[in-house]
Amino acid sequence: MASVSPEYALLLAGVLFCLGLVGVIVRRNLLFILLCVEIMLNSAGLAFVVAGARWGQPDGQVMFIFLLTMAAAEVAVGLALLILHFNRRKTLNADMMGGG
Amino acid sequence: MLSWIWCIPALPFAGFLVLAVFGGRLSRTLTAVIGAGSVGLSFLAAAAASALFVSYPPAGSSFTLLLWQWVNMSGFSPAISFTLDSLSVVMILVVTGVGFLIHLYSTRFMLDEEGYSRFFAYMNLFVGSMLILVMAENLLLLYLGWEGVGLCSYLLIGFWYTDPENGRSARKAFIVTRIGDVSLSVALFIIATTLGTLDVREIAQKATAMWPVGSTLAVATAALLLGGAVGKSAQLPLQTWLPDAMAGPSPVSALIHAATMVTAGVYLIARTHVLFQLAPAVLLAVAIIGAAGILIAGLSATTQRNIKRILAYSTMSQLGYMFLALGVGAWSGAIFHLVTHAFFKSLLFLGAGVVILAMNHEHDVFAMGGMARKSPFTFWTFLIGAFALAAIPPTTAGLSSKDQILSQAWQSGSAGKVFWALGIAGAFVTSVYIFRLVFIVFGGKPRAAAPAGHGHGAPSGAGVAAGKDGMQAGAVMGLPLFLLAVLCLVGGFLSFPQFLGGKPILVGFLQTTLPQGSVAVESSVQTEWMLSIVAEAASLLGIPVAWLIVRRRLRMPATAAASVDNAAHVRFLQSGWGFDWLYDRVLVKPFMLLAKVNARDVVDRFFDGVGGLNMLLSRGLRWTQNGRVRWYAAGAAAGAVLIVAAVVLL
Amino acid sequence: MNTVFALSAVVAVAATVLVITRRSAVHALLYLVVSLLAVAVIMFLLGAAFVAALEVIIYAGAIMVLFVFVIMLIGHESIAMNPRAWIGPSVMSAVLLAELAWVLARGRLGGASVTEVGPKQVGIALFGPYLLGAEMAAFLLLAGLVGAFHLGRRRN
Amino acid sequence: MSATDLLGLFPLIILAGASILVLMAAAFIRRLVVSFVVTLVGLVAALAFVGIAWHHLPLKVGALLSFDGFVLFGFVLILAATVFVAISSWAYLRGRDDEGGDYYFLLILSSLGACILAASAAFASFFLGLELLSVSLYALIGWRRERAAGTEAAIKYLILAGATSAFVLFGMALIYEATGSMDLFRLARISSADGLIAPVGLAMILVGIGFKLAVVPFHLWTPDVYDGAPAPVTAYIATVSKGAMVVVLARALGPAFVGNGGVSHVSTAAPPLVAAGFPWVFALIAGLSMFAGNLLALREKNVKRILAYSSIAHLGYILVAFLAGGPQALRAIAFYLVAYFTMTLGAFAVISALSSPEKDADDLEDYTGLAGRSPWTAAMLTTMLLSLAGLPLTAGFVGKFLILSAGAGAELWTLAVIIAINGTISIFYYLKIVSVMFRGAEAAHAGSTGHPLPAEPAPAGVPMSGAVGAPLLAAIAIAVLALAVVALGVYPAPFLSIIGSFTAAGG
Amino acid sequence: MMLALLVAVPLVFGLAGWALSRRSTDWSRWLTLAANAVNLVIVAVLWAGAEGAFTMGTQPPSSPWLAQVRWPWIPGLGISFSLGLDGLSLALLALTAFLGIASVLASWKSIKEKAGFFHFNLALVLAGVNGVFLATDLFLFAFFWELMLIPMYFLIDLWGHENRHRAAVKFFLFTQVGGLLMLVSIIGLAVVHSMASGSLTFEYNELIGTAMSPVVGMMLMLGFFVAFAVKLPAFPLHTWLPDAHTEAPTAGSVILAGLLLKTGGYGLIRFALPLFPAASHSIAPVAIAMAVAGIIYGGLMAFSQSDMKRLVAYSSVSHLGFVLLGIYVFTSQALSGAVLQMVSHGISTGALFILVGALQDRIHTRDMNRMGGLWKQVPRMGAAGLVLAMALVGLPGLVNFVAEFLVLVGTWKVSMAATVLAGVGLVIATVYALRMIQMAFHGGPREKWDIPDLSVMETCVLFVMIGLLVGLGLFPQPLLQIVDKVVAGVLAVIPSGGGA
Repeated sequence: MASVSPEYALLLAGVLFCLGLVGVIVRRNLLFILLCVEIMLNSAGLAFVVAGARWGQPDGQVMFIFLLTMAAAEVAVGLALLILHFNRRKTLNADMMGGG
Repeated sequence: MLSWIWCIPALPFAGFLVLAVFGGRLSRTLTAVIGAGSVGLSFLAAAAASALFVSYPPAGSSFTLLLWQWVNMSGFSPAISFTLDSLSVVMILVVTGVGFLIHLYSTRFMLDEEGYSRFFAYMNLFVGSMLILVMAENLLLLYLGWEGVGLCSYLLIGFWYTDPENGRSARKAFIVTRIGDVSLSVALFIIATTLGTLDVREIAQKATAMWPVGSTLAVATAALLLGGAVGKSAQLPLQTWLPDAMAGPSPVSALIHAATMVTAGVYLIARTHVLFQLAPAVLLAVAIIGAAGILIAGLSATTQRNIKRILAYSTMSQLGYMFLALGVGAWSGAIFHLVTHAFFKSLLFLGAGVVILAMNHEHDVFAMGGMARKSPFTFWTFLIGAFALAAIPPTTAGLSSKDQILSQAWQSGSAGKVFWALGIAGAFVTSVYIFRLVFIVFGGKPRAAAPAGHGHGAPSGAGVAAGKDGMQAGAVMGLPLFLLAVLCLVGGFLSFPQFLGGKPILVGFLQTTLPQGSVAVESSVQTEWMLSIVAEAASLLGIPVAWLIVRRRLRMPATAAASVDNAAHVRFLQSGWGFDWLYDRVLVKPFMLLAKVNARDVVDRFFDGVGGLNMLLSRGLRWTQNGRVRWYAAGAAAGAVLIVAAVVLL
Repeated sequence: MNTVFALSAVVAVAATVLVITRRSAVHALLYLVVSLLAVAVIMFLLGAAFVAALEVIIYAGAIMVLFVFVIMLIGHESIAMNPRAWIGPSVMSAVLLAELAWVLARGRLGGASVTEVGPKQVGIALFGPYLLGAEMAAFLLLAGLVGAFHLGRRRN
Repeated sequence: MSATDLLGLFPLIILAGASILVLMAAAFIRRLVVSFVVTLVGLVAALAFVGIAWHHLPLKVGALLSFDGFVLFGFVLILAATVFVAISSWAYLRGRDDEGGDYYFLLILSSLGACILAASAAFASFFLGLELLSVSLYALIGWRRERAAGTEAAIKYLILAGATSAFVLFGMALIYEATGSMDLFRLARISSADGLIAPVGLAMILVGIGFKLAVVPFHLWTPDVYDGAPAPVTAYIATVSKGAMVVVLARALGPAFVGNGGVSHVSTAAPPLVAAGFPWVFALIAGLSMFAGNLLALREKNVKRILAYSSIAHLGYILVAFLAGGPQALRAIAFYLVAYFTMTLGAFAVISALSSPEKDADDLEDYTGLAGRSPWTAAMLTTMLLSLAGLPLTAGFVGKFLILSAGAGAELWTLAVIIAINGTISIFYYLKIVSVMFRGAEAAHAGSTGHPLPAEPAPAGVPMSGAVGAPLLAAIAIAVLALAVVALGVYPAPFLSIIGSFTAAGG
Repeated sequence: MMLALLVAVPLVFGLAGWALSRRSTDWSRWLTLAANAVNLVIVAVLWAGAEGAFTMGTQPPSSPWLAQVRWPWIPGLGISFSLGLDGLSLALLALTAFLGIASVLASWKSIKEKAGFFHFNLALVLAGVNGVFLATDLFLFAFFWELMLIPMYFLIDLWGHENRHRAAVKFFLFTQVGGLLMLVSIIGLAVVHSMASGSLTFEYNELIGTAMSPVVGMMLMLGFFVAFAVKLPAFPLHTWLPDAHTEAPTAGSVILAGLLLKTGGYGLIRFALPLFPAASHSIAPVAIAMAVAGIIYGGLMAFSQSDMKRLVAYSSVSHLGFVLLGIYVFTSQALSGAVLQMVSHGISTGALFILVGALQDRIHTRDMNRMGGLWKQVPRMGAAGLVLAMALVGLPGLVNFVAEFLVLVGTWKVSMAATVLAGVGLVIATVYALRMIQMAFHGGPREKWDIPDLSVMETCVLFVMIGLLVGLGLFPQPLLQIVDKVVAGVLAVIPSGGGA
C-alpha cells in the first residue's frame, strides 16, 4: 500500500468542494443543486478520511459515517420537499421560487 | 412724611386694573369717572407731594422710598424704589397735570368710540408707567416704565385696530423705539457690570470716581444711553415712527406723542447727565442731533398736508431744541422747554382734535378752512398755542424757554454760535409751518364739505355735532383747552429771562438735581437783548412768509397745486427726508425676504436628507433579498471567501 | 505519489465537472456515481477500506438511487443555464481554492505517510467513545424519516 | 465516566424518550391534545432533571458532551422556549386538520438537537446536534404542505443549511488534519503555531455558525424562511436555534476573547485567536448585521419579515458583547438571550394567536385597529415591540444597557456608538407597528376600520373571555411573557444574580 | 420618601384613572388632577422646608441636597434607586405640578375619545419628568429620560392633529438618538470611574469629580451635550420641535414646551457641567454660538410662520437659546437667569399654547391668515394673547424680562458680541410677537367667525398663569434664592467659573 500524501488528497477534496459550491450557485435546477450539496458533503467526508489517515485514527472514518447518515436524512427530506414543490409548481427551477 | 408717594403711580394702575377687569360691564360715565378720576387723584397726590417736598425739603434734597428688593444677587441688586427730587417733582406734576387735562378732554372726545373703557385702561396704564419712569430710583425700574410707556403707545396708536394701517403704524412705533431700548439695555449691562449698581445716584458718584472724562466706557455708555433716548424722543436717526404714530386718537397724540412719552429721552439724558458730562464727544453729538432735528423736522412740517403730521414734525423739531439744550449742557433749560412744550403742544393737539372731529375725521388741511368762524373758541385757543410754539408774545411759555436755550447755546463755546444760528433758523421755520397751518385751517371759508368720516369705530355724527366748537362741546372739552391756553400765556414766568426782570424759579428749583451748566456765567444784558431780539425777529418774520405761501398756494388752480405738491423737493420733505424709504430698503425688505425664503426651515431639509438616506440604503439592501436561494448561497460563499481571506492575510 | 491516486483524482475531478455541467439530470447522476467511485478508490488508497466500501454502497448505491427514483417520479426537465452565470461563482471558488492550495502548500507537502485504519478499529471507536454519537445519528435518521413521511404524505 | 456524569444526560434522554412517546401516542390516539400534553410533560420533566444536574456541576460525558452552568442555562432557555412554542403551536395547529403527532415529535427532536449543540464538547456532537436541529426544522418549516411559501422556505433552508454544514464539516476536517484534535474547546486555542490550515478551518466553521445565527452575510435566508414557516416555527427558529448556537459559540470561542480588550487591544498579550484577526471579523459581522437588519426593516410591510430583520440586528448586538469577552460579557449575553427569547416568543405568540387557518397574520394591514378590537392583545404586542426597541420598563432596555456596558468595559466605543445609532433607526419600524395598531382604532372610531382580522379565531384577542383549552393557554402564555418582559425591565436584580450563578458555576 | 411619592403618585393615580375610565372618563380627569394637586402640596411642603433650611442654615453645608432617597435596585451593577432634591429640582418640580394641573384643566373638554388612556399617558409623562428632575443615579436618570418619551409619543400620535404620525416619530427619533448616546456616555463614565476607583457605580454624588483625560472627558461630555441640546432644543438640532409642538394636542404642547424642554436645560446644569467641568468649559464657545444662533434664527423662523402653533414653537427655540447662553457663560447672574428663564418660559409658553389650543378648538384652524379682528369676538382671548405676546417680547414687569436681563447681564462680562446679538434677538421677538397679535386679534376680520370667548375655567387657568408671570416678574427673589446655592455649587467646579 503505497503512501498517499494527505495534502494532495486534501487538495482533491478542496477541488471537489469548490466544484460543488460552484454547482450550487450556478445551477437553476433544484435537483442539481441538491446533487451539488451532496458533492460538497462528500468532499468534506473525504477530507475527514484524509485527516483520519493522517493521524492514523479511526475518528475520521467515524465522522464520515455520521456524515453519511446526515446526508441520507437530508436527501430524504430534501427530495420529499422537491416532489411537493414540483407537484405544485410543475418546475424545479430554483429561481421560480417566491419570497423576497 | 413722603412715604405714601407710591400711591401716585399706584392710582392710575388701580384705575387700569379696574377698567381692564370690569371694563366691558361698566357704564361709560363710570368708566370716565374712573379713568379720568384716577389720574386726577394722582395729580392731587403729586401736587401734595410736591408741596411737602418744597416746604420741607428732605435731606440731600431728595427723598427715596424703598418698596422691596427686586433682585438680590451678588453684584446685582436693583430694588423697586421711588425717588422724589426736584426733577421728578417737575416731571410728575407735568405728567399728572397735563395727563389729567387730556383725560378730561378724552372723556368727551372718545365718547362715541367703541372700546371706551379699553381706551381709558390704556391711558391709565400709560400714566402709571410714565410716573414709574420719572420716579424710578434706579435705571432698571426706569427701564420698566420706559417699556411700559412704549407698550401703551403701541396699544393707543393702534387703538382703532380694525384698520390694518393703524396696526402697521403702531408696530412701527414699538419696533423702532425697541431698537433704541436695546441700546439702552446694553448701556445698563455696562453700568451694572462695571459700576455694579443701577442706582442713579450711586452711578453718578462711582462713574465720576472710576471713569476719567472721555474714557471709552464712559463714551460707550453715554452713546448707548443716547441711542435709547433718540428712540423714545423720535430724534435722528430713529425719528421715523412719530409721524405715523398720529394714527392714534388726538388725545393720545397730545399726551403721549407730545407732552410726555416722547420727552422721556430728554428726561433720561437729564437724569444721567453726569455720564454725559464724562463723554463730551457724545454731548456734542446730542447737540448736533438736536440742531439737525430742529431743521429737518421743521422743514418737513412746512410741506405736510395732514394736520396732525404737521404737529408731529413740529414736536420732533421742538424735541430737537431740548436735545440742543442738553447738548450745550443747559439741563434745566431743556427741562423747562419740556414743560412749556407740554403745555402748548398738547393744547395744539387737542385743538386739532376738535377741528378733526368737526371735520368728521378729515385730516387734510386743504380740505379744511374757515374754522375761525365756525368755532372761534377753538380758534383763539389754538392761536395762543401757535404763538407759544413760535415763541411770540403775548404768550410766554415758548418764548422764555426757547430764549433761554438759544442764549445758552450762544454762550456754549465756539460751536455754540453755529447751534445758535441753527436755532434761530429753526425758530423762523417753526413760525412758518405753524402759521401756514393756522391760515389754511382757520382762515378763508370752508373748502371741501366735510367728507364722510373715515369710519374709525362708530359713525361719530354726535361727535361732529358736539365737536363743532369746544365751547359747545361743553366744559368737558373746553376746560382743558382753556386751562392749557392760560398755561401757555403765563407758563413762561416759571423761569422768565432775568434781563426782563424775571426769576429763574424753575431753574433754581432744579438746581439741586441739575447743575446750572454754562448759565452760571451770566452774560451781559446787551447780548441777552440782542439774542432775543434776533430770535423774535426770526419768529415774527415767519408769519408773513407763511401768509404769502398760503395765499399763493390757495390761489393756484388744482392742477398747478398738484404739480407743486408733486415736485421732487416737496415730496422729499413730505416723506420726512426719505428716511422711511432708506430703512425700508436697507432693513425691512431684506428681513422680509429672508423670512420668506426660509419659511420652511432649511435646517430641517438636512435631517430630512438623513432620513431619506436611510430609506435609500434600505431600498438598496432590499434588492439583495430577491428570494433566490442560489443568490443567498452565493452571499454565504462570498462571506466565506472574505473571512478566510481575512484570516489568511491578517 | 503514485499513479493510481493521480488517475482516480483526475477522474473524480473530471466526473464532478461533468456533473455540474450536464443538462440532463440522469447523465449528471451517472457522472456523480463515477466521481463517487473514484473518491472511494482514493479512500481505499488512504487505508480506509471500510468507509471506501460504505461510500460505494451507501452513497453511490442508496442515495443515488433515491435521486433516480425522484427523477423517475417527476421526469427530468432541463433548465437552461446562461453561460455568463458561470463567471462569478467560478472566480469565487477559484479564489477559495487558491487560498486553500496556498495554505496547503505552506504546509508540509509529501510529508508523513498514512497508516491503515481497519474496520475493527472504526467499529470499536464508533461504539466506544462515539456511542452517543451513534445514538444521535439514529435520531437524525429518524427525524429525516418522519419529516420525509409527513411531507410525502398525500392530503388526507 | 462516573454515574453522576450521567445526570447531565438525563434531560437529553428524557427528551428522546418523550419524542418516541409522542410518536407512539400519535399512532394510537390521533388527538392533538394528547401529543401536546405528552410533549409538555416531557419538556417539564427534562427541566426538572436540569435542576437535578445543577447540583452536580461540572459534568463530562465521554468526549462528546460536557455540562457547566452556562450549558444548563442554555438547556433551561431552550426547553422553556420550546414549552411556549408548543403551547402556541397547539393553538395554531387547532382547526388545521392535524393530529400533530409528528409535529411535536420533530419539535422535541429539534430541541434535543439544540441541547446537544449547546452541550457539545467535540466536533462530532456539535455537528450531530446541529444537523438534528436542522433536519427536524426542514420538515417543520414546510409543515403546511398546502402552502407554497412554506415548502419553498423549507427548500431554501435545506439547501443553505446543507451547503453551510458542508463548510462546517470541511472546516472541522481541516482543523482535525492540522491539529489532530476534534475537541471543540481546542478551537479557542488555535494559533499561528498550528499553521494556517487550522485558522482556515475555523473560518469555514464560522460560516455554519453565521448561517444559524443569521448574521451578515449569512442572513439572506432569514426573511423568506420566517415568512414561509408557520408562526410558531418561526418563533422557534428565531429563538432556540440561534440561542443554542450562541451558547456553544460563547463556550467554544468565548475563552479566546476573555481578558483582552477586544479589537482595540489586539496587541496586549492577547490569546492566539485574537492575533489571527478573528476579532476584526466578528466586529465587522456585528456592525454590518446591526445596520443591515435595521435598515432592511425600515421599509418592510410584513410583520414577520420585520421581526426577521430585527432578529438579524439583535444578534449583531449580542456579538458585540461576545466580542467584549469576560464574565461581564457572559452575563450580558445570557441576560440579553433571555430578554430576546422572551420578547421574540411573545411577539410571535401574538402573531400566531391572531393567525387564521387561511393565512398567518403578517401584513401590517392586519394590525390596523387591533387596539380597538382587542386592547389586551395590542397591549401585549406593544410591550414586546417596545422591549425589542429597547425602551425602559422592559427587558430590552436593561439588556441593551448590559450589552453597552460590556462593550464599554472592553472599550469597544465604535461598536457602542453603532448600537446607539441602530437603536434609533430600529425605533422607526417598531413604532410603525405600534402606531398602526392604535391608528386603526381611531379609524374604527371614525367608522372606517382598516383591514381587521376576523375576530375568530383570534383567541388571544380576547384572552380573558374564558375561552377554553388552547386559546386560553396561549393567552396565559402571552401574558406570562409580557409580565416577564416588564419584570426583567423593572427589577432585574434578582434575575441577574441567578444568571451570575449560572455563568459562574463550573464554567 | 416624599421624593419617591412625587414619582409614584402620578403613576398610581394615572393607572387608577385609566382603570376606572371604563366606568366614567371623568375619573381619569379628576384623578390626574388630584395627582398633580398632591404633588403640588408635597412640593410646597418641601419648599417650606427648603426656606427653613436657608433661613436657619440648618442645611448641612457638606451636602447640596435638601432631601435624598436611596434604595438598592440593581446592586450587581452599582445601580440604586436614588433621588435627590435641591433648589433646582424644587423649582422645576413646582413648575411640573403646576403645569400638570393647567394642562389637565386645559384639555378637560377637548379630549373626548380614549380619555382614560390619554390621562394615563399624561400622568406617566409627568411621573417621568419628576423622575428626571430628581434622579441622582445616572442609570435611573437615563431610565426616566427614556420613559418620558413613550407616553409623549402616544399623546402626539393618538390625539394630535393632521400630520401627527410623522411628527410623533420625528420627535421620538431625535430624542432617542440623543438619549442612547447619553446612555453610552453614562456607561463610559461609570467604566472610567470604576477603572480609577475599582468600584462600579452610577451614583451621581460618587461619579462627580471623576478624573479623566481631556479627550475622554470631551467624548463623554459630548454624549450628554447632544442629548440635552436636542431636548432643549439648541439651534441646529431644533427641527423636531416645531412639528411636535404643532401636531401635539394642547395638553401635549403644554407639557412638551413647559417641561420636556426644561429637562434639557436641567440636564446641562445638573450633569453636563458638574461631571465634566473642563470639557464643558472648552466647549462653551460653541455652545454660546449655538445659543445666539438659536435666538436669532428661532426669531426669524417664528416671524415667517403663519401657523400660530409653529410660531410659538419657534419662539421657544429662540427663548431657550437664552437658557443655553445663560448656562455656558458660567456667571452666577446668567445661570440664575437661565433657571428663571426655564420657569418663565414654561409658564408663558404653556399659557400661550393653552390659548392657541382654545382658539383652535373654536375655529378649527391655526392658520393666522384665516383669523384677524378676533378681538371684537373674543376680547378676553385678545387680552390674554396680548399679555403673553409681551411675555415673548420680554416686557419688564413679567418674569421673562428678569430672566433674560439676568442672562444678558451675566453674558456681557463674557462676550459682548453674544449679548448684543441676543439683544437683536429681542427686537426680532418684538417683530414676530406683534405680528402674531396683529394677524390674529387686530385688523379686520378675514372670515366670519362666531365663537364664544374663553370659558370660565380657561379664563381662570390663564389668569392664574399670567398672574404668576407678573408676580414672579416683580418678586423673582424667592425663586432666585432657592437656586442660588445650586448655581454657586455648579460654578465652583468650572475652571473659570464663579465669575461674580
